[in-house]
Amino acid sequence: MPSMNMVLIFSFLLFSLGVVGVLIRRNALIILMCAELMLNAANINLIAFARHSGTVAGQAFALLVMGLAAAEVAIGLAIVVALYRRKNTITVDEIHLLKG
Amino acid sequence: MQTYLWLIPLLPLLTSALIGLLGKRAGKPVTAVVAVGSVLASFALSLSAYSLMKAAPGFRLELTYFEWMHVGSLSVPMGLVFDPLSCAMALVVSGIGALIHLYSVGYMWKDEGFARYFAYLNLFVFFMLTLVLGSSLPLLFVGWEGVGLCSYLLIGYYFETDYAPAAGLKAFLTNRIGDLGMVAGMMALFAYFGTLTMGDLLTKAGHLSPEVGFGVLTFATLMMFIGATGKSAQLPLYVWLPDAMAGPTPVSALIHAATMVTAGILLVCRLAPLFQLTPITLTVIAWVGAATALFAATIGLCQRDIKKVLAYSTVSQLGYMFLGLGAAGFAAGFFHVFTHAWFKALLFLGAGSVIHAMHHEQDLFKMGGLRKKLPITFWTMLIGTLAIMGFPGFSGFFSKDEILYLAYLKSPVLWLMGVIGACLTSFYMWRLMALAFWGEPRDHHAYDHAHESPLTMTLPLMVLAVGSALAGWWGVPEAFGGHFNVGQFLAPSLTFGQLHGAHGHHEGPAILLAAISTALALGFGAWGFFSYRNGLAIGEARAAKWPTLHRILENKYYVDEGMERFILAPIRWLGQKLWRVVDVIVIDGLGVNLPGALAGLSGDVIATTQTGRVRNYALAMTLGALALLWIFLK
Amino acid sequence: MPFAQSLLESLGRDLPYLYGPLFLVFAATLMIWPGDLLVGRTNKRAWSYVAFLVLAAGGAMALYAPLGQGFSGMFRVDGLTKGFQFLSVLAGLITIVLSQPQLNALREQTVEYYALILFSTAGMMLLVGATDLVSMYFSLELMALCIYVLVAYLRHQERSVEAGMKYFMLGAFSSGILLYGISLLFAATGGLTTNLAELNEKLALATPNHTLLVFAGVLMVLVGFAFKVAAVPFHMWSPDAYEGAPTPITAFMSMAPKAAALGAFVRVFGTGFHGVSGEWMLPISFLAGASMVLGNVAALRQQSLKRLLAYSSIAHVGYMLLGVMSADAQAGGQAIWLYMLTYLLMQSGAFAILIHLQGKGEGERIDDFRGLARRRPVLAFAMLVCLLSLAGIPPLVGFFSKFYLFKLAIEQGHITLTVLALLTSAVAAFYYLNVVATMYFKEAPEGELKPMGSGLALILTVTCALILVGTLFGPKLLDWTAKITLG
Amino acid sequence: MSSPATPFIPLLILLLLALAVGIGILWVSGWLLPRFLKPSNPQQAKLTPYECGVPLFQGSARQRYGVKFYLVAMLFILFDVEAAFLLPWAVQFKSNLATFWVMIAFVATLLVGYVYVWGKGALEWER
Repeated sequence: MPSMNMVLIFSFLLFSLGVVGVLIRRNALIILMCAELMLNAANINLIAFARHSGTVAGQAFALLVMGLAAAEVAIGLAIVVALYRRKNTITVDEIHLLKG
Repeated sequence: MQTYLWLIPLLPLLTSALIGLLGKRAGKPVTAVVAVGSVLASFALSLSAYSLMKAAPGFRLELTYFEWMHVGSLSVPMGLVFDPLSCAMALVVSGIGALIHLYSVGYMWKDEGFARYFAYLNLFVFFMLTLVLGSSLPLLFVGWEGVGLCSYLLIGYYFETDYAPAAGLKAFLTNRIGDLGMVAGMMALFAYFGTLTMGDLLTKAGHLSPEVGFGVLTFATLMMFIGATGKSAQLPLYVWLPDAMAGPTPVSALIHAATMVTAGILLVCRLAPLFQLTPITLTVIAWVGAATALFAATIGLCQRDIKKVLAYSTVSQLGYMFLGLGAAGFAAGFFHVFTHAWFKALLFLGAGSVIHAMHHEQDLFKMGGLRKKLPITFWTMLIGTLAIMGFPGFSGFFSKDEILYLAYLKSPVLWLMGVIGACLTSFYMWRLMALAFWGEPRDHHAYDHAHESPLTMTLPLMVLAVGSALAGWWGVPEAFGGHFNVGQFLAPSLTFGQLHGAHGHHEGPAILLAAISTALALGFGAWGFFSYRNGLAIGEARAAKWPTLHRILENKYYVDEGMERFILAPIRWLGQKLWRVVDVIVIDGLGVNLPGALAGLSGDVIATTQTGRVRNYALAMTLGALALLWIFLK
Repeated sequence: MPFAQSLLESLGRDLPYLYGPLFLVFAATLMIWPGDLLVGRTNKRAWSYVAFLVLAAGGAMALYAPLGQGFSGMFRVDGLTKGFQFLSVLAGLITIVLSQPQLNALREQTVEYYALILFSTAGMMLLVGATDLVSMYFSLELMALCIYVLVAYLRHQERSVEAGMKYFMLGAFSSGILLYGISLLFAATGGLTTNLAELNEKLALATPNHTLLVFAGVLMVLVGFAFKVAAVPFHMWSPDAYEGAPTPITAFMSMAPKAAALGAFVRVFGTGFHGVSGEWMLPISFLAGASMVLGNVAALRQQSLKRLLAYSSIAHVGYMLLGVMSADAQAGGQAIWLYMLTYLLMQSGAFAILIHLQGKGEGERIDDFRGLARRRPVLAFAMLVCLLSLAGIPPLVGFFSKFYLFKLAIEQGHITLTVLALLTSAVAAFYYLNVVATMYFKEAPEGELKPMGSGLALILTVTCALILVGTLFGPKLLDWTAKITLG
Repeated sequence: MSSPATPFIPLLILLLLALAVGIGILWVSGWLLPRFLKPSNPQQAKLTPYECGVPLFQGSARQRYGVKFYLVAMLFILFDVEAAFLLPWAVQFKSNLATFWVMIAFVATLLVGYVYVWGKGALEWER
């Protein structure tokens, strides 16, 4: 099933993009977006393979993941906003009060 | 009566809790009465336990109260065992413990933390009795750890000083190393026998023949011995005991001379049938014991602190005990535990009395001429000295002679080491006596204010002196026409149904050996006495003659400095540097500047992992995941 | 209408399994709105009582829930579920009590705080019963999302917000990895199932060219769990989050989510990936070993007690991973449950004292314990008991549970790791004793200590008593463990 | 004429026509007519792009948005994504009460959240 391999490769690329984005970006918002990208990579797998097997469970799962991703983003944004109000920056490298 | 035996260990625990909670409110007299009374009651109960044990079949009384742990195939009962060995030891612990409690009342009377002290001390007695009487290895281990904890608390008792807490920590941590051996040994024994109850273990061991070569049993017993070296201050884990003298003197007498430090010997005796099966372990024990006996004795020669002399003497005497055990003379080893408990407790309490009189002056070089000021202390300590040097008829004579004789049978070299150690012991003890009690007072101010201690302190001294003089007659060796009653008494515990390994007690020139070692010891004692009787001049001249040797001995072979330099400092260094490693390697190295990081690595291997930067954490996670993947693919 | 009927029927059949968590969710929702409208601004602490009662009631409902499986194999109530639900609820209850001194002092009592604890506990209760990767993932997120917010709860304090940000960022990252792993496993089954039991059959049959897929999936799920329980090298969030979070939430984090995540860990790996245990055994053993070593070594140098406890909890997780490695959900679950129960006792005792000494949230350095033995002998003794038990010194319960866990590991043949665990637990004695030494052997600073509130005192008394006498009831405890975790 | 594209041909014609009309109007009104009608009197204000009457925004477009935008965005995402659940439900809905009430419960939960947010004043712009 070459097409399924293509799906896996595509989703893996998307996932890697997310991982690399989290690792190299300094802006908290963009890190957040990249984390969402990772979730979406998983969603692609879920949907494609659900379609492949002809069941809907995977699709429902993906739908739920989208809802969850929204919740996650909302909380993330809230924390980032709180952080911005305290520290006046959302560059994560400038935030290292706690360490050791 | 049998139903009340559990009170033996529990009474001290109960009173410890009471004193800890209410001691301050109740006041010192009440505290003192409760503390001493509870240990006396334990002593009385131990006596009744003794008579019950004598009546029991096979001289063994095993009481199981309930099941403590039941894990898979391992079942550990919560119970006490009374046999000759444990009864004798329980009597020593509670008897000498009661005397030292009484002494402490006088010694600590003016101390602010009177109640705290007795709470700890009674807790110690509880754990020690648990260790002695516990019917299974895990229960013994509870006592083992507990006495370690109490020792830690009591060493650090004077926490206003810098060194006392540090010494306490040192003791506890050194012991933890030994405990690891103990746990490993326990696990090996469990794997081999499927039980950790003393009775079952020894019964099963009784059906085995001695192990040839290095097998599981040898491993297990060796591990147990490592545990014993920690608690009983043998090479190389002895370092904590001299420092432990930072605690109050009665504590040194009770814990670090008479009882706790002999727990290692007790452990080996408890498992004697097992150790019988492992000749390799016995040989190791004998050599470690002999080496410790000799090594510690040499250090004792040049110490100025009266308690340090006694501490090294304790290490050395513990070495003798192990030497005896290693020579398969379990009874002889325990006999020395017994006699040593008397005379070393006496010597420590005597030293405490001197220190008390001299207003907490511990330096021998500042004493002198105290004979007339402290007559009772002087005479009792004299008896203690005669006992430890092995003066014929006093207790140390019989027990030490038995050990040396058995060592000779094992190897003449061991005997020689033991004899040299005995000579040195005699020398430094007489040096101590001469410096403290003879000659001119070297610190007139302290001398003028010196006074004999109160009755609560001198009474225990006198009782202990009588014991030190006479305790040896319990086990007059056969060579001197006795029957070595100790051996016969302990036989049920030590052989546990095994055929008693034929002792072959009439071989060799027993009397001749005893004569040689005694004569040498007397000679060295006289040398030590006359060198220092008139002050420090001769000693100083000798030190000037061999400056290097003197410096080495005075500095205890630089062991502490060496430990600090070669073991502790590297560990600390590693701990600090480890911090930086991941940062430099992982973050800067791979991410930013590999060459720069490599250069930094050589100088400063490690920086902090915990940089506080969230991206570094994510990177570490990613690399961790990749590492896991790599582990799999490999 | 057959569909509607079957829906209603299955709901009626399955809902009782979820009464506990559902009750928490609905009660918490009602507390926020409209409940909060009824309570005046100055009386918000009333919510602590309500939340306590609600949580206790929810816990009781879960405890008395019928045994069985429902929601198309998504959720299962068995002994393991109830056991870990009990731990989570207990931790939640303790946290509510522990929260009072600081929230009152800082005037930060709000209904949201308690509602978030309830939501998060509901997530944990669902998590430990989840028998499907889907339900597992969502309950995990419900639990985690609430805790992110709780960590950043003191939004006027820089370090609280920073801790929340770090925990959230890394949490989102790990959750992405976890979900991707789940999707890979889903793909490996050909898009058929995420149910643990079916997964176990399917994965074992996976064709060779699927091995990488299976392994990558398992590995990523492993990473997700390792993050949640803070195992090295996925631990880095925990010291910072522990230090920055409000102290009661630190206590909460070190107990409840850890217990729930470990319970799920055991279930997922013990039942779902049981067939491929050969593949994950080695990685977990590395995680376990690394956690023991790094956790204990790093704790040696800490000045802040909160950080020290964070690192030590990493080490404790290392020990508990030995239980996960038993690859047997039942035996491993029992050992971990017992360990976690005792750990919970010791942690809550230690945190009760820490919170009492902290007052408004300052003063968590080990130095602040100087001379506590002089100023408050009873408190110092209680701390001593907790710390020694954490160090695993007999005869305290900490020793007992450790012994049980290590014995299991030895029986399973993990000798090397057990030896490492023994060695590192000796190291642990160093830093616990350092605190003891500070309390007992250092001069006390000036100033009076205020008396302890009755809530904290109650928790402290009960935990210390249990720690002290726990081993006496060793067999009882084990019977109990078996009874609870076997159902 | 049986190509599958047949039904789309009228659409294509319509598209082309629309394009032609659009381009035509622009050409006529923007280029052809002004050549004859407008007075040529260029000014600064006249040459700037028209922005609904507010003064022209001259700064960099890369600067940060105010925090309030994020707040609204956050809430928007939360309530918006729930539509993803409503849609499949609506498509599958076959007028039975059971599924209806399930969805009502879902929406009611959302509603509580909405009321909570409203009550907290998170929807006020100026605060």
